[in-house]
Amino acid sequence: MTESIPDRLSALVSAFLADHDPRGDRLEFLRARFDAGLSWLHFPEGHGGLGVSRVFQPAVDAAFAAAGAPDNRPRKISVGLGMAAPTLLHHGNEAQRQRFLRPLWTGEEVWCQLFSEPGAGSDLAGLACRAVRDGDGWVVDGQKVWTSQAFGSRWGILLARTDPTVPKHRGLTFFACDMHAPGVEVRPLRQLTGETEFNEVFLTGVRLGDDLRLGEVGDGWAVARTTLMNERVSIGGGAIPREGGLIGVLAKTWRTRPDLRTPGAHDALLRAWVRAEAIRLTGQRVRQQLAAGEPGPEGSAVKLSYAAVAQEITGLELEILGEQGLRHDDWTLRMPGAVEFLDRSPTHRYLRAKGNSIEGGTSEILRNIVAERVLGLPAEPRRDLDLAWKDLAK
Amino acid sequence: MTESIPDRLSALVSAFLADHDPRGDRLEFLRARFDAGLSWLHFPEGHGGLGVSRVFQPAVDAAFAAAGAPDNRPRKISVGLGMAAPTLLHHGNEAQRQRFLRPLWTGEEVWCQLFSEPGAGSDLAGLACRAVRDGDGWVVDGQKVWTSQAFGSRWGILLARTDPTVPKHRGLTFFACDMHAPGVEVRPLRQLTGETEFNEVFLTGVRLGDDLRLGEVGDGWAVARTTLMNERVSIGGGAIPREGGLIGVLAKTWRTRPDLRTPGAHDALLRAWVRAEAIRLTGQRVRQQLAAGEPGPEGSAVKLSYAAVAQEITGLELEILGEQGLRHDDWTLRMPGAVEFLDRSPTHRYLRAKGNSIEGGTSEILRNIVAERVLGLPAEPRRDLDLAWKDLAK
Amino acid sequence: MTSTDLLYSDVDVELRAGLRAMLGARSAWPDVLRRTETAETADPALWHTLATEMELAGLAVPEEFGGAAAGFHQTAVVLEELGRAVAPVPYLSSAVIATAALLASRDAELLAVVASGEKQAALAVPFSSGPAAPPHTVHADGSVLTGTVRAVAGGLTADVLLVPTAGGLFAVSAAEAVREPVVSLDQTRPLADLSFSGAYGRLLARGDAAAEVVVTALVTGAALLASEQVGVAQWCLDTTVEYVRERHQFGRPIGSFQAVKHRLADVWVEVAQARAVARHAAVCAGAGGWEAVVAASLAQAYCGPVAVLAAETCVQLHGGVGFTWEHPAHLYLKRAKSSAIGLGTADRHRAALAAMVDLPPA
Amino acid sequence: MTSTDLLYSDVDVELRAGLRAMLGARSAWPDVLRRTETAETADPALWHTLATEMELAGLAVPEEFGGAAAGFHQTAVVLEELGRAVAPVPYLSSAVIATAALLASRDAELLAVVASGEKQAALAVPFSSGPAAPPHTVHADGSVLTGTVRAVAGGLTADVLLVPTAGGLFAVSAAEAVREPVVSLDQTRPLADLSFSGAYGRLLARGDAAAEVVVTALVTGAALLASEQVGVAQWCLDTTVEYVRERHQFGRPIGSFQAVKHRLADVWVEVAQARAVARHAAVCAGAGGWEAVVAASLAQAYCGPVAVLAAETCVQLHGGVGFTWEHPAHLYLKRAKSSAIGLGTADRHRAALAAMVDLPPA
Repeated sequence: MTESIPDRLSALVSAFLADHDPRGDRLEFLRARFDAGLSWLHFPEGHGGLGVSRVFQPAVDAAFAAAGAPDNRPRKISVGLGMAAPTLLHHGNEAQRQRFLRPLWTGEEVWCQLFSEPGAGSDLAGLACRAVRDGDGWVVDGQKVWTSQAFGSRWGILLARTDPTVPKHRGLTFFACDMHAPGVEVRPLRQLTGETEFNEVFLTGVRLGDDLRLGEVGDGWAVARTTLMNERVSIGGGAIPREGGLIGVLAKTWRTRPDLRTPGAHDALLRAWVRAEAIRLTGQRVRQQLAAGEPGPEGSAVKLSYAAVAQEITGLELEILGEQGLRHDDWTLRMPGAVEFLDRSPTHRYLRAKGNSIEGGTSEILRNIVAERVLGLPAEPRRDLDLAWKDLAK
Repeated sequence: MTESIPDRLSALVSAFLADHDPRGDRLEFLRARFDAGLSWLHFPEGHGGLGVSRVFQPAVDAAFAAAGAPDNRPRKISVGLGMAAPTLLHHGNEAQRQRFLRPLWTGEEVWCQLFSEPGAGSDLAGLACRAVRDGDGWVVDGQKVWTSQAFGSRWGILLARTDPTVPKHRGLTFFACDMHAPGVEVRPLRQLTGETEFNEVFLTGVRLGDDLRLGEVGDGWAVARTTLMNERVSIGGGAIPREGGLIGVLAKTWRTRPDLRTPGAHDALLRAWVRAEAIRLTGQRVRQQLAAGEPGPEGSAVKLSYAAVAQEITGLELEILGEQGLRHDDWTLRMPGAVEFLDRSPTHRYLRAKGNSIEGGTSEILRNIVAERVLGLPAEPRRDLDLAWKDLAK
Repeated sequence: MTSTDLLYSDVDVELRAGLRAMLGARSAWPDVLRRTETAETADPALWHTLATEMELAGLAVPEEFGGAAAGFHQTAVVLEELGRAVAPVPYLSSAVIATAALLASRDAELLAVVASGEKQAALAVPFSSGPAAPPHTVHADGSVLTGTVRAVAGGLTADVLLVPTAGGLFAVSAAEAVREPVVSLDQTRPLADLSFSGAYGRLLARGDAAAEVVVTALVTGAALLASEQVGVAQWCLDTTVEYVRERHQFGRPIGSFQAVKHRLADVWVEVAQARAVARHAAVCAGAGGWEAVVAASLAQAYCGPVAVLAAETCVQLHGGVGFTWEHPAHLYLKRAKSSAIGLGTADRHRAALAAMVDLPPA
Repeated sequence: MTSTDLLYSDVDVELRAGLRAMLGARSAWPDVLRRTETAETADPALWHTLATEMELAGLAVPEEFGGAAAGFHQTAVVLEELGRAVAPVPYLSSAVIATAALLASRDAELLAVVASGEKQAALAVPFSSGPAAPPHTVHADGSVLTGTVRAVAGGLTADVLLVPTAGGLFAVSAAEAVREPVVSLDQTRPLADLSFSGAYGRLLARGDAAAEVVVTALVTGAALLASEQVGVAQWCLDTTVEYVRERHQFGRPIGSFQAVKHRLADVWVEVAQARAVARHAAVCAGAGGWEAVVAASLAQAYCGPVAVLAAETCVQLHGGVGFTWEHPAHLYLKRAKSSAIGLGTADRHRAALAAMVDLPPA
């Protein structure tokens, strides 16, 4: 009788923990866990995994956590885990995987994303950053924007144009950009909240070896699709309880401040509450679908709806607060920590929520995707697909 | 010192009334008024007018009404007055104006509109109804739809395709269609309210003399634009008091039925009330602009908003009514009278209001027009303007 | 609160396929439309097939009472399909609302005949009732009932009427009532005004128990109606998507215009969410308890407006043709709008939620 | 009720052109943005030009008090332009609200110095007050005032504070108050927390008269704020239209995408209607009486949300760049949102309207 996968995994974890002290050297422990294939289970053996389904991951992670083992600070290295790693796995060569995956997973090397540009947001494939062959390497010139954690990153996943004379999707190439290379300059980008969550990255004559190219020359778009598809998968998020998140904050204000209540605000609050609950249940259903191995497109519904309701709730909160809603906490320029969404003033929430319908794909683009890929509606007539990039109106 | 126009008009009306008994034969009186140039003042002399601005029209009409003179039942002949007449004036030849304008204005000959087709609604210029040269006349075959009063009409303004081999806007020709001609068949079209306000008109081998052609062959689109522009002008409507129309009906229900009130419905009612009042004031401003000789595009705002608020109010009314909102008055197929909007059941209002965002140009098309003509936003890329009509995807 | 299972089981999928095929063959929309103009607005043959042959009347009823013991979450699948077909059968009123009342009042005998589909039952309250029980309009003098109830769903064809009075809940033979058909907005769900003048009633429950039976029935109805609304909304979305893919204007399918695409994407989002909410309500309705009441009000606060949005969008994006009698869109519009009033408007359910989740009014 | 004249006169048009040119030269958005990060968030030089050189502080004040006697409907044009420029000057607080209070209390002397622009005045109430007068938080012992008022618009730079108390409305020299600047959402309209501890006040009105003065001032402010909101909304619309015409993605201007076009068409509709509503309120504010109160609440119920919609649309359709500090969109977003709270939220004004037009709550 064959052992079940969960049993086998459980045995592997136990054996590993018997051999490695979870309270010992953090990095040593993480490297060993990677080498044992217990990092990302669905990765192949030799690359931190065992080639089994990712549905078993939560149990393994839980077992390590229960033993007091260090984690790899997944929030801090989310670009690496969510985007760079699958891209390296699918499009990197063996040397690249060996070079990059382990320090990526252990967090020794942080990755950032160098995709968007001032002139290429929704239309990412229209980007202008150039990479020109130079001997056995490349020279990169251009400007990237909306890069989180560019300051602490060792590597960046970079999409650059290597051939402007062909249609836009065909002239791109994908690189791992050395963020320590001369000519890489990072500048914080201030947003309407006053903070800087993101950066601009200026690339001026940056030399990259050809060994940093991922995938074939001109194949950058296909490589980037892998990256972006994995970004979308990771956005779903975990289970939240009723009144988790923004609606809970507003509900609490409502309960504790009877002086602020008005009949009109009451109905608006209830509408938002109902909508937030509908989104929560939809998220629950999405996770059940994933767990059942039947992922559905409803994650897109959650992202669209969440952006709208977050804006609705935070706007309503200010109106309910009245005089207090006119006051901000602090306009000082600073780099925010991980999650300050609920700790800052209501005005900060209101402003920050405006980004929800822009970042990670605007709501407009997402509606296009739903209409075409989910509903099967025909694409608009397009002129930009066949023209050489250099001839496109910009 | 020259006499002012109002004084001169007032004198003309007095003189006319001295010569013609307003209580005498109705038609004789109306014909004489036409011949005196006191019908539509802005029309040229000889065609029922005096070539003066239409701002003087209300005073003249009021003077006739005060004297107890018969009117030409303008509501019944609105297609003739609003659409056919300006088209005849601008594009008809002298013989056509002489033939058609007087009986049109007196109401002796009612006109209907033969533009829309099942396959050509928003895209009117894509219509398929064919008119083929046959000796010194034309033979028309096709189907028209959404024709009001087709049954009582003597003439129809007809847009037909005379050349399918050129781009769609260039192959159209405009006719006055003899509704008594053999091959004209009118069928009532039932709508979701159960009634038939409109008709389908089937044209099968209908022979029309070339003297019924308005404008040049192939110039039909330019002619139709005159027609449609005049339709748009006439949509503005007159002054309404606060709580005139649908919101007044709902407000009355609210005041008289305290048992139906809920807090949520109260805020929804107030939102609708505010919106209705905003529309009313905007309409007032549009009329003031017109009176000042500076017409603005805000009439389009009123049409768009009115359709939305009418649907909102009638939907809310049913919800407030609860049990009564589940009951309809009558599903019998019948042809409604002029204005039954406020006399029928609330369910009828709810259903009929669905037409407000479709008839006279859908709200979608109207938003396009606002975006392009008012805001100056660029047109979408189009493929249908240069292809021969016969080669268009349908 | 553990997470409810919001997915469809294999049995659900099979049930759905069978029903859809049957309804397509037996009650396609032209049949439904034609029937709205006849005297017999409900379809007795279709009911017989559904209730008796397919044995769906007792789907949620335990085996001891002759039911299939499948639970309300499976009844919900039936309602999705009936909504999708705007089927003129009193399934919601008999197999859900009246059945829930009989389950709550533990009337084995009546439950068995209703679960078998042999007889139809209807709770004699206005269809607009909810989420609170409506005021009593029938008076019981011992077991003799007098009074009137307006706009009762399923009241026209029910064999047994379950009549709430201050003196308790009574089962009354329909033969003892005068039934006046209502000219209803939604002719596919016939309503009737019922009058009793000295009708004999058999007492099912009295006092607080009777009140609780009525509330349980209304809550179950509200929870399950949400699935019907999802079915209505899904049909409207699917039909509109199909239409805008085919309909050409300006030389291209109107579904390629971005404003149309975005509007339908928004409807899809709403329907996707309504489905999660309706599934949650159906599962909770089976489990009972406090969360069933919350979930039912949540479902009516959310799903009713979604069905109306989908139906109104369907009419609008069909343009002129959606405004005609000959196109089925209006059947769905009328069903959606009257269902949004049925068993309590979203507004009233929001107010009920406010009380339940401690968000007090001003 | 005769129809109010909702058009702009030739004088209005001229006034607008002059103001727009001046503001463009003296207070372009980079200047405004820079100033939000300085200690002096209001612009004293700009105020001097506006109030004194252009003689606009007394625009609505009769000649007998040294004003231009042009009426509030012309003041509204000034506010449209100040809104359009998110100009950091206390025009609304001094030349409208405080001036309306002084007009109502018929204080000739103070009116004259305020109308001349020589001194700024501010009504010491929270900017969020309205449509009803706020509770008194300052106590008057004879003419000695003690207490605190939070978030007073124009309070930071006013020379004279008009302080409502239960004992009447007092004029207080700003030197007698402790003024704490508020870190406000809208840094272009500085707010201040004011504290009085034994400040001397000169009585302007007492009892019912004092209460009426405050209400008149708040009503006038609400009516005129609507024009500022129209100015904000129009800038947002114009700027977004310009941007989407220039910004290319997918090889075409994003303004050629139908979803963008329709969204902007909808904003245009709202702004067109807000303009009619705001004009009506401004004309009525000059005429006074019952309709002035109705029109002011209507204006805040409608125009506040329109400015927020326009500003939020502006941010969204600018995409990432609209989310940055370096683009002016956020100045307008912050002004729009705080103005929607200022002088009473739309919600509170709807409730006020309900009472005025006999649409009682449940």
